[in-house]
Amino acid sequence: MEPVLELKGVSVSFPGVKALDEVSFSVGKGEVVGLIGENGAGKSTVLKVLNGIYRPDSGGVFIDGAPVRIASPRDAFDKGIAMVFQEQLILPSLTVAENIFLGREEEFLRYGLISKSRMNAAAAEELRKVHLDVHPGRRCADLSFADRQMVEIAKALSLDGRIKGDVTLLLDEPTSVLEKKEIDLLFNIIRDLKQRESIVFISHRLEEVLAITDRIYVMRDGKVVFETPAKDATVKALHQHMVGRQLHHEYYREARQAAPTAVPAIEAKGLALRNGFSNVSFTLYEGEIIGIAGVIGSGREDLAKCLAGHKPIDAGTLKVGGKLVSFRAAHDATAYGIGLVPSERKTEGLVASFSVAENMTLAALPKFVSNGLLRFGDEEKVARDWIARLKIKTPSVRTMVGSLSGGNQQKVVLAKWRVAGVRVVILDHPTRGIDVGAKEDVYELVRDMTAEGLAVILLGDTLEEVIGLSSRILVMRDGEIAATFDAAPGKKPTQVDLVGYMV
Amino acid sequence: MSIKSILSSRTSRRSFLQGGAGFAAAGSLGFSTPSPAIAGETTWTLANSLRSLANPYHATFAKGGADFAKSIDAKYVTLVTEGNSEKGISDIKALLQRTGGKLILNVDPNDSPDARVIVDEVKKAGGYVVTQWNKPNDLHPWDNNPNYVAHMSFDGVPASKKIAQVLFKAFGGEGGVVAIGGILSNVPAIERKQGLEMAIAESGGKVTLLDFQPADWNEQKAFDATQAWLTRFGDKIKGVFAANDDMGLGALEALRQAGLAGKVPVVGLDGIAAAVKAVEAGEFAGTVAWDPLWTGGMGLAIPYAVATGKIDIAKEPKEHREFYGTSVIVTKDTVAAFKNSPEKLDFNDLWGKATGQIQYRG
Amino acid sequence: MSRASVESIPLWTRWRSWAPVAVLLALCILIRLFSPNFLSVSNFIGLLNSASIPLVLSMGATFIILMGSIDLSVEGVVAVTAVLVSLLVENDVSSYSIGLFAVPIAILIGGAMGFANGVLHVKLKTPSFMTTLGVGFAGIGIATTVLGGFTARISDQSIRFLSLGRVLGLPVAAWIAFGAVLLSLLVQERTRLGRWLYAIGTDEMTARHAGIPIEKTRILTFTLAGLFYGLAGVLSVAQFGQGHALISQGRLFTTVTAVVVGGTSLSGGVGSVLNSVIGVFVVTILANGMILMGVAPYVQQGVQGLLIIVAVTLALDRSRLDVVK
Amino acid sequence: MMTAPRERLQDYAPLIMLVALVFAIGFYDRSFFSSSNLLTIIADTMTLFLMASGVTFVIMIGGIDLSVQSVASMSSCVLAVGLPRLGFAAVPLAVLAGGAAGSLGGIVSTKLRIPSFIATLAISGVVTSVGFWLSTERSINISAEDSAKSLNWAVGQFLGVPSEIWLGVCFLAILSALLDLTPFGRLVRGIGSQERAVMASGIDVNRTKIAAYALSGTMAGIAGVIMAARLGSGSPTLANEFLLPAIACIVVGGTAITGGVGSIWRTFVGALIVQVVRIGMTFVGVSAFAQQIVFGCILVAAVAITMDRSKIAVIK
Repeated sequence: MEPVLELKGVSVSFPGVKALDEVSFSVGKGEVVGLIGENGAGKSTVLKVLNGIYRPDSGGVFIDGAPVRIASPRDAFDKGIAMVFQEQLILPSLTVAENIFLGREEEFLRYGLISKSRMNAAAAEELRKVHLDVHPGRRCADLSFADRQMVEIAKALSLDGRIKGDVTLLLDEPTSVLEKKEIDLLFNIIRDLKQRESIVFISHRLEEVLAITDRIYVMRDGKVVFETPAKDATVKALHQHMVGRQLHHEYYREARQAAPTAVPAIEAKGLALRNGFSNVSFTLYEGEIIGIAGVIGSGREDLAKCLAGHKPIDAGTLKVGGKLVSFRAAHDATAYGIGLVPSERKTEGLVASFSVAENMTLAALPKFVSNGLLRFGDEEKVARDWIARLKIKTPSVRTMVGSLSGGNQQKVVLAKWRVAGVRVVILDHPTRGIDVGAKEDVYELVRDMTAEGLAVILLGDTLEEVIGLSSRILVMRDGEIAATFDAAPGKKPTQVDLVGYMV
Repeated sequence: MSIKSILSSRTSRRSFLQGGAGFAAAGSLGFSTPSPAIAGETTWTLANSLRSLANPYHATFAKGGADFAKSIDAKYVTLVTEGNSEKGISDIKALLQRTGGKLILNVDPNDSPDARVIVDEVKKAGGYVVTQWNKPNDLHPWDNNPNYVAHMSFDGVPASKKIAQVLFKAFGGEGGVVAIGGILSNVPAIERKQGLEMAIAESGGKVTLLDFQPADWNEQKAFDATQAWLTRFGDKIKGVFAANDDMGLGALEALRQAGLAGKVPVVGLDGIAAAVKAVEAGEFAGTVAWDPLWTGGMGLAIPYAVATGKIDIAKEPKEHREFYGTSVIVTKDTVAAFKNSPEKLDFNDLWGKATGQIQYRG
Repeated sequence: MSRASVESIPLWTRWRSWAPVAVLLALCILIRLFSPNFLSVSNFIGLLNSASIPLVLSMGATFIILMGSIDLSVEGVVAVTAVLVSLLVENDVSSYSIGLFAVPIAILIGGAMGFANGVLHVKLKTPSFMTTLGVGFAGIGIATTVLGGFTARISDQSIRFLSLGRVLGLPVAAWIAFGAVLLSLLVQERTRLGRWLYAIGTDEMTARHAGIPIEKTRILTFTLAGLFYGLAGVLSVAQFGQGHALISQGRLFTTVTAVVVGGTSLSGGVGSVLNSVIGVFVVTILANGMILMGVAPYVQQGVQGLLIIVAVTLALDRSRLDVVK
Repeated sequence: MMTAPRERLQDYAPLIMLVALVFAIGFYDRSFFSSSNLLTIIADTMTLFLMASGVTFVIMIGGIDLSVQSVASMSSCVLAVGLPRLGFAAVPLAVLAGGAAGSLGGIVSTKLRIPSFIATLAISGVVTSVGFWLSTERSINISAEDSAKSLNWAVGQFLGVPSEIWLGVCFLAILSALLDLTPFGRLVRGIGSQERAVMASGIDVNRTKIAAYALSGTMAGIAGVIMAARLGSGSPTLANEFLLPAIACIVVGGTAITGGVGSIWRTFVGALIVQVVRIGMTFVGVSAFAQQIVFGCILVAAVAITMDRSKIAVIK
């Protein structure tokens, strides 16, 4: 079939690095194409080219066979290239409708004034496409994360019929913030979108890619290294092409899953948070990993935040290392050796403008102070140790952390808590938006921590991850613990077992 | 005047931007333009230093200085403190530096403490200085011969007492008044409040002070205060006393809003043009004219006479070293006369308008 | 999906958005307790007189602050436009006498200075804080130079009418301010400029990606603000019957305070011109109350400071801005 | 990498600007170059610098402190009132009073979660009242002997250099060390650029913030004391019209008003730039009418030149 959108021999290079090397790929009408590869493989560069942020040094972009020059994200949008980004571009202070048509209000202008009624009507139209039943006049600040994701997609779809020519939808990690149920919904949407739009689906979750796409491109080191019809592909094969090496026999290092000790690290009795969760009780032992499964709104995010002191609990008792505690702020929790690896890595995990070393020591500054002054020597030394131990890829300890890849940033976050010497680590989507290679490293590190007797609470990125890593699993629903599973090596529950209690 | 200033602002702005642009430009500028003021030059530079040219009193003050400078065609500069003591002082230092001490300075210090520092600096550089209005009570010209030539002031206390009594008379000498003061800690503000209080005391209980509010010399604040008073006291207000004309005019406009302009008399001090007009219109009961033209000019003429050896200041009596100027009470009756006799200054009659040695009250 | 969180939030915010009004009422009751005639008609009219100019100023300032910027040029712009008006209408300094035609001219000049703010800020990439500070200084300087430090007293009754006139018993200035508020509301809610400056204030990068012309919007917003300041300049002349360089001394901080007390966030994106209306009245009534209640002069600033803190504590919707700067 | 040298040049932009200005004026009027004149200018800049140096910390955490000028005035009153009774003890007392006022602003801003702009503005009102109350609404002379006894350290000379300069340089060194070498300084930078991340790292952000405001107040207090020493009196309006120039110094030095990026030496140079421009106008003979216009234009030009935009995403 004739391609709607096409890249031909596109190369992009920056001082010192060749980001894209002769990349070619095409999307046919009504086709769902998967684009996979580790971070740094060049996926995001491809997106930036399609979004007009980078210009190709050679080669070009073709729409319906004709070469096009894309000046800006808006220009790309107008040319029918609609992107849904990993980090949301929804403005909380604007309404759903205003977000969907932001910058494109012309069609609703009457005598220079925006007709809200017409705008809302049009927005409702788009929301129907994504089966989202919220009022278009509601401010996005009041929407859940998943709902906003849907608004993003609705915004992209709003192109359909508003431009001449076809629409190509680029979904960058659309599922990383969604729960199983929502992912299924999204997939259904994608399936009936296929009738009209063409779709590029970018994800780390190979199963999903296999499930939803027709054709798959694998990128590595700025090149397209493999192309295959989805039906002939397997996770294993794809993975090999991505990392260029054999897939580890057992991905989640089950062999290293230690039997939990008898020493309780955290004892929770009847914890509750107003319209968050209620009556949550469990005991976490040193060297143990408790995984918490649940859909958004199940209260597990709130629970994690409370345990880390970000929100104070309204009821119940919490013991850490046998001592009764009440947390008012994060620093209360860290004082008792609890550290949170937040899901919003960029805003909460790291200070982007700080160097790797500065971030690593941020939670443990007093350790590097003698008579009031920082000991930069020690700081660098410790940083180097952890860079080596966690295999962090960085030019130097003084490199701005913001310039590292997602995986390496996440490792820095982990290192921060290790340097601080915490006893309990709460992992909130620790592998969100990082690539397979880095994921494996993270799992390795998690096992290292438990081996050293640290206790871990895990809000997994996927059910599979939760099952794979945890030694015990709490399933939460509507703010309560719906079920508890033992997940000793070999006797792991299946996803089906858990989902039954989740919804 | 304004044209000239605009021109000079142009050239100087250009030179600064070039300066910012870097050496070459700055250098070429340096050589292209002949340096106007050379350290250690022989002729005297005259300067008035005052708060800001944005108010009529000081604008006239500056004009007086310019007039005298023209009469002897000497170089004349106006310095403004913008209400910032440090700026005022460092500007003066800079000018002393630039003129190599050949400076005759007539300064209305931003705050009384500044006077001491300024006098010391001028002494060090060998210039001559006259101070106006503000100075510490223990700082005296005769202790700093010959450089500290004189301190001139207007006696705020009797003046404001007199004008207050004009106000009382305007509403029949019986009833309540509201008073608007300047910045609480300013010397003139304190004196003028004192004068008012004396007048009230002398009225023997006939006149009562309903309320006193500082409006920081600010027209707007005076306006709002007066409006609030009209609510609070209503027709109990028989008259409004303002410590200067700007505030008085603010109060007047508030009265006008309530249709009371001309019905409730207002008085102020300083004698700015707008206030004099208001007196003519019968909306102001009166104001006190300080004659800033004279202070601005004579504050330079006297030290110039000293610098050029016309007089030996050390031999002058104290009432020629610390003295009050003549303040004119402008009322409906005197306003015509006041306007028709435009102040022509005789710069040779140095102390003609001096009215006695300054008194220090506890 | 996650109904709980969706439904609970709006209730909270709706309650919150009324807090400034509640504070205003509380303040009125407090003052009423000490001063019976606070609620008298004459005082009400007095308050409208005092509030009309701050209202017009705050309309402009609100848009700037919603955009996440700040405008310190208020006093400078008002000074220039006021001096201009006073010279163009019948006055005792210049010979011009074009009456009400001076109004549009002054407003346009205000807009021009706002435009200068915007262009310098955007093109030189200097923070609005500094740009507007500089333009403000320049403005005062220009106003001083033009009048040579003196005051132009106006005798043009058509201009005076803007402040002294009464329509339906209310000061014309109040009606003008009311009109300015309606206009601002229209701009905020129903024009692209209005929505775009919200977008920029919330997240400039996203706005940029959506194809919003950032620079144009910023410049337009500063220009819009300038227009309001210009109008305020006219009203100042109308109120005082004269124009001079210091006519708006002290307006800057009261304006910004009013906007923030109203509940508009200095970090941008959160707030509304209606909040500022409340804010202006809180600040105006506070000053008015100080005198009505007969608070000792030298503690007034202190008391006002404390009450401002209380007011903001109660009124400001901090549920959304988790980081306070 | 390509841009590295440019950025390094950018680091020195304020310094280059200052030198350029000095030469521009110097060439116009040689007497400007005389060592005594230059020393005087630097000495006169120090009070402004000291005031601005404290505010720099507050701006670094992304806040702003509008109370410094009232705080400085208040401290001058504390000093003037205290000297006769307490002797030298009045000096630390005055400085402490400043620190207390500053931390009060910090507490209000952080604990009550009020934007610092308003919090410090409100506190400055309170502080002003205190000043008026202390001084009984007058400016209070400091007697020559009191001054000689307790304040000569602030006004005298040392090795032929005015002691204000020594003080300024000392604080430049101390505060720079505080900002660059101590955990406090690091947290200040971190909070300025990403408060939530610092918070999530288990740091008591409020404590650091309040400390920054306290520091700002303390420096204002010191500035107030030195001002009082120089002018031989304290007054509740002594430091009027100091606030905006102080903030101007910081921004002209190239510190980002949005926080996270900046340094004390930049403020030091910024203060000198502001002072040189002001004095320069007197030297070049700019008419008093035009001075504010010129000053405004140069402020904008200076920031345009000196600001380091490399670390700032959007300029608000």
